[in-house]
Amino acid sequence: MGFFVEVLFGGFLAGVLYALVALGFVLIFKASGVFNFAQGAMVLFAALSLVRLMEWMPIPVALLVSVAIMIVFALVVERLVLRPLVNQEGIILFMATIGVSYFLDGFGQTVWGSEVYTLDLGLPKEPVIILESLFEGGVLVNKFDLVAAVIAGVLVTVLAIFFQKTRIGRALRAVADDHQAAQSVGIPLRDIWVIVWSTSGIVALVAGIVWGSALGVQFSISLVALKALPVLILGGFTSVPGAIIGGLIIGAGEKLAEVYIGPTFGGGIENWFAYMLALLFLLVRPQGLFGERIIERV
Amino acid sequence: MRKHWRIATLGALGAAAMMLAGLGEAMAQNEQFLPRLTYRTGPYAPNGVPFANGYADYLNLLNERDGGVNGVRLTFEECETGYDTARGVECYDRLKGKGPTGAAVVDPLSTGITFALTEKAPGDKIPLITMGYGRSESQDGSVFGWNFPLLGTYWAAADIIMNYVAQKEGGYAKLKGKKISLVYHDSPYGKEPIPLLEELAKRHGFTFAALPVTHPGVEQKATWLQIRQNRPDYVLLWGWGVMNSTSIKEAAAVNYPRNKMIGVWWSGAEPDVTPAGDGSKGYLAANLHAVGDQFGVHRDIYKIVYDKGKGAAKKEEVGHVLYNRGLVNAFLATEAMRKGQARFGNKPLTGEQMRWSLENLEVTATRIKEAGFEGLVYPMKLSCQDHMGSARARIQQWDGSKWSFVSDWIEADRKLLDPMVAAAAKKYAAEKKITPRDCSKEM
Amino acid sequence: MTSAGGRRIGDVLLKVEDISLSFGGVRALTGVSFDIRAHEIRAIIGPNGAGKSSMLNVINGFYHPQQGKIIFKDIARTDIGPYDAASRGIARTFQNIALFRGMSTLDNIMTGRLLKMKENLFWQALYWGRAKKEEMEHRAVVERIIDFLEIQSIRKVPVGRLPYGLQKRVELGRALAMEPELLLLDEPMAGMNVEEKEDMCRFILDVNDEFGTTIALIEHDMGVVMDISDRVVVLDYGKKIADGTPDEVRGNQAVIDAYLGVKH
Amino acid sequence: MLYREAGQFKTTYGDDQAIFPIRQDRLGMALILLIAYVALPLFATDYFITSIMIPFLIYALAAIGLNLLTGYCGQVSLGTGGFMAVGAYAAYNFTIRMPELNLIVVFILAGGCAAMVGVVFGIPSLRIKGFYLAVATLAAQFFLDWAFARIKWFTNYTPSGSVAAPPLDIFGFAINTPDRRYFLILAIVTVMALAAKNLVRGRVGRSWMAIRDMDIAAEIIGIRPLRAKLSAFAVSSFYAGVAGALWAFLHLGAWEPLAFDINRSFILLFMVIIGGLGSILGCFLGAAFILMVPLALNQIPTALGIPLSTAMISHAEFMIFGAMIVFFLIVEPHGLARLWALGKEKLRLWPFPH
Repeated sequence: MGFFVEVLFGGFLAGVLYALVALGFVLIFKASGVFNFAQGAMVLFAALSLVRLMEWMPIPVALLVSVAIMIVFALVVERLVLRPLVNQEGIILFMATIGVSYFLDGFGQTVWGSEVYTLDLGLPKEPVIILESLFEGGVLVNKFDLVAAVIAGVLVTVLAIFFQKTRIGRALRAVADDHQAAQSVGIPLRDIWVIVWSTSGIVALVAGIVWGSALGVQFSISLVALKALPVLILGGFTSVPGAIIGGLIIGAGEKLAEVYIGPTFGGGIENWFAYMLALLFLLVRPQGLFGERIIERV
Repeated sequence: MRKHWRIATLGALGAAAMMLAGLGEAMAQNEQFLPRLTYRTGPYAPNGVPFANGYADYLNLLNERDGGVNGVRLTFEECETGYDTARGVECYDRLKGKGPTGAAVVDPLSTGITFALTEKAPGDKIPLITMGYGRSESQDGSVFGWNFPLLGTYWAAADIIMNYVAQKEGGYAKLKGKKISLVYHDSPYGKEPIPLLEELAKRHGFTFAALPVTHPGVEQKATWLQIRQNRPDYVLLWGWGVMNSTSIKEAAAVNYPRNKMIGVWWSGAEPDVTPAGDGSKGYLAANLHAVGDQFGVHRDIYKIVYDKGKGAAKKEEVGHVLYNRGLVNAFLATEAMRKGQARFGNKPLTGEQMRWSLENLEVTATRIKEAGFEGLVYPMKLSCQDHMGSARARIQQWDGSKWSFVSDWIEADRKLLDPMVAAAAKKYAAEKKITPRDCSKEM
Repeated sequence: MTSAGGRRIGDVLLKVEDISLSFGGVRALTGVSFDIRAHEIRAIIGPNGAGKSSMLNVINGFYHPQQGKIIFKDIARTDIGPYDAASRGIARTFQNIALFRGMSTLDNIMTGRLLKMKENLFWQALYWGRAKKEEMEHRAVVERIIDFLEIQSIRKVPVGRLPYGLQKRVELGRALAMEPELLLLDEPMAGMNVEEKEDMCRFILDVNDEFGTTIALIEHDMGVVMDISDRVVVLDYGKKIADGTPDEVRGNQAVIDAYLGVKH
Repeated sequence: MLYREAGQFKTTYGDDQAIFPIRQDRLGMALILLIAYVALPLFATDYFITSIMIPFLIYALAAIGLNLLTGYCGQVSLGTGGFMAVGAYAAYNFTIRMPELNLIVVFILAGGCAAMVGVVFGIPSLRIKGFYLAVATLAAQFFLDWAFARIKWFTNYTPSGSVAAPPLDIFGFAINTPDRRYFLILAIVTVMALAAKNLVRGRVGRSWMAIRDMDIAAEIIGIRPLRAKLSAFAVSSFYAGVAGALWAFLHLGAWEPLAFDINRSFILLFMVIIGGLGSILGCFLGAAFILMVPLALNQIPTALGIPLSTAMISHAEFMIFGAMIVFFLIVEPHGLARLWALGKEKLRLWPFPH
């Protein structure tokens, strides 16, 4: 039992990391209807920027400069990719973001280098045993994962406040519902795109810090985007809580499957298991857990 | 519409430039061309880069210091494979015809590329050096006439590591009832040691479990949770690139003792342990050669290559594990050239001559000392039948800042390996309809 | 019954009985019943949001009504898919043109023949013998429709590049290519200028006349409706409020109220 | 002045429906075939044949498969690599378990297996669309990758999981030199490209395009979406499967699941986008483009005397692919094929554009 809880915990905490990436997707999709495949590349790029800048300047300055870089990136994407493709079908924009993702991977490694960079912000790493009174041997969790969970929680809260309480946030929500209505709020669509891509760039930076601290900052971070996709399908493309809960379900589901079912099949099933889980779910509920229902009209 | 035309023009210009490039090939000279299949990008770059640098530095050293090998200059061209098989095959095809005699020897530097080139090399008559990797049965030179898994295959590696485990436990008899787990990169590379470990498990009565990690290996939480549950006595690590450091971090996260983890020689380099920081302390790994820059060859490299600003690596990375592996690999390849030149004359060798050279290569202790590799490598001798030459490694331990050896040279049990190699080679020969050479008649 | 053109109006071809349809909580149609006779031109009119398009969607199987039945050619059904409706001879055009924008005029109209083409994938891939012969036969039919609609010059033009009026015409062509027994036209003349409207009226009357196709159409231009239709059914807020000849409907007080927006 | 269609009249619908209705195009095509079948084998180097022409043709074939699905039927797939793997492993198993089978039959059966798997993974396309479907096809990619790595039967219990093609022959004629492999591939690609062109200009192609352009309208004119989509998945996967078998048997010789990983799927999607969605010619142009970029990056700077580092080349390749994708989606969504067509149109009117 203790072990089951441990796996479950491990899964939840892995899920939190997926959710951090998925959040960036959701933000952009919500406000612009763009399925941003480049989110993973943005995580890598942000983390690379930060870790290399830290070699030159104090950490807080490096953080600020990284944020600035992500905002510049948002401006460039809006100007060079989104604006010319406005009113195109979603699938075209999706493919365009695959292009952006490739470009950014190449660009980031050209500018910042392609080695493994250790990102040490002093996050704790040692494991701790909790709930010893409840289960024999207790449940082992990693302080680092807990910190990651806290960061994710803070990020979601900040985003929720941003969406609910600020004028820009309300405008963003309006855009999600209706582009016309957004115009009447008085914020041009272009600015909204820049804001939302910047926000998601900052979310990518946070995800990059967490992932980079865990794995080292290197190319593979870009591939976490692939982990976030089933989370999105499960949680719905437009829901911030969906990304979190979807992340938890996918994280826990794949770890439990790997540990309990995996050995029967020779292991290594978690990669596709997450997708299959999401796919089965999709067949039952195409809009995801919290997504908005799609009604077809002629 | 103007825009479209400009694109077309650019394309035409590009095509023209490429044709020119083909014509501008260097004319035949007294040069030995070495194709270099490397990967400096992608998830495995951190391990590919130091290896490529070590190799390049040694070739440059020979050129700068001795004017090449017996007056034959060494030229080489790197081709980025990104650890991708199709790319590797393209690189091979692109470079195999370069230089006055074509490529005389190729190091594929990836098990997948090795498998693909194993099918091509016999037709092109180019030997493949797969030092410490490649397919284990290719040790059998009578079937795999063009493969040279120098210094050790993965079966040898698995046997050496288990030998070390047995030593620590106090003999093979003590392995009975023990639990050994293998965490492996889910590719031919990672799967190679499994048959041998299964065989050993059968012989010595330990329980063996193999846990795959999917490429590129950043997702290992579930794997290590299983290890935490099963608490194996030892964990063997068969990872590459980012997978290694992730494994060590995850081991730290589930509190699995690092000094019970033993990596293969591709899982024991600086980029594997440094990212985990203190978490790597005590981690063990096999190594085919020594670590550090205190050897004669390094002194020359510093003096002749780096002081002239021609070094490929950062100076502080000279002497790292994979850098030294590149050195050793280049050393063995050029030693084979010397052997060949002694017979065929001091001129560039062809692939066929190079094969003869490799099959008759003997790297003696004297020669090792002369070349400045004393203490770095163990002497070896190849033959027509035995393409491995030597199967020895030492176990090293990471103390948080450097590697130090915790065992003497351990030799793989050839009596165990050879029959398995012979059987596997026979199966391959049957599948590919190859008639094995009779090595007793070869000279 | 005969009409002005002297066409033979036949028996009831389609009958809808007591159709109710709602989306979530919103009622689109409530207990609507009427019939369409063979060879007649039947108009469905009503103010915006009256449920006219929903009615057409029910008839051709795109929406599934919660209640009621549809009797087409003496076979009753409540729940069929658009494919079945199409294969039994119901074709339609759409209010917001639903052409295949990436395809040429010719290909668009050829899609109308798909149901009648039978050759399998293998022969198609060879494009030889039977498949080629079949293709040529259907091409000939489509060319006749192209001639009829006078759109020869735009045969190879992707429809996305055509002006609105021509797109409407191509869409009619595609529906005609299906050789339907019942043709549903959803606002065929919306957004057209007078000249284009006249052309379209002529085509509708000609189709009805030459091929004997039964037509049900939704139209806002009352002049057109009164001119070309044999009978008119009026919907308002999802309910039928009148049904009869153009003259009868014109004088109906409920209809006048509905159009003038009198409170219920 | 040479490119004119004046004086060429079409007298039957058949002539009008022909693939190359203009005589000059027919001549051009004949010339290309002549070069491909005669000139290249005679004059090209082995490197050109094995490292450029063979992968080019196989990529083009796989791209045709993907284009039928994505460009013609509008279903984006990121699982092409997986379907290629099905073809490769099916072909391997047919040859080692039934060595008497003719190689051509093996390739057809391999394609057939891939088609069946494609249909299974195409089933969700009925309920989900657009990028949801794209993500669903990733499930196929990951699952198939895993299956071929893990299920030992597929690899005939080879310990390393890497398998090698046995010696190949057709009717006793050994396929063992670059030229012979090239001829076999060229013949297969010629036949299959022609078949694809036939499919897309007939009934099946129209029903796919109808689904792509507006699936609801398609249904209302009597196209069964499930059947149209699944047939697209089947045909597309058949092409991918044959391409996979060719890739494994005639290009790599020995392979592992990693040879058909997700990068392969992405690269194929790029070929289709850059070459032109909904164009068979575009598949060839796209494949050529994607294949040439890394080679050009490698050779042009070297020839100009400013060699780039390997890392730089590889990063530049990523950047160029990415930038080209965005560029083509913005400027010309129909890709290189459309640029080609525009060029021809211009030539037709030249020198009097009005």
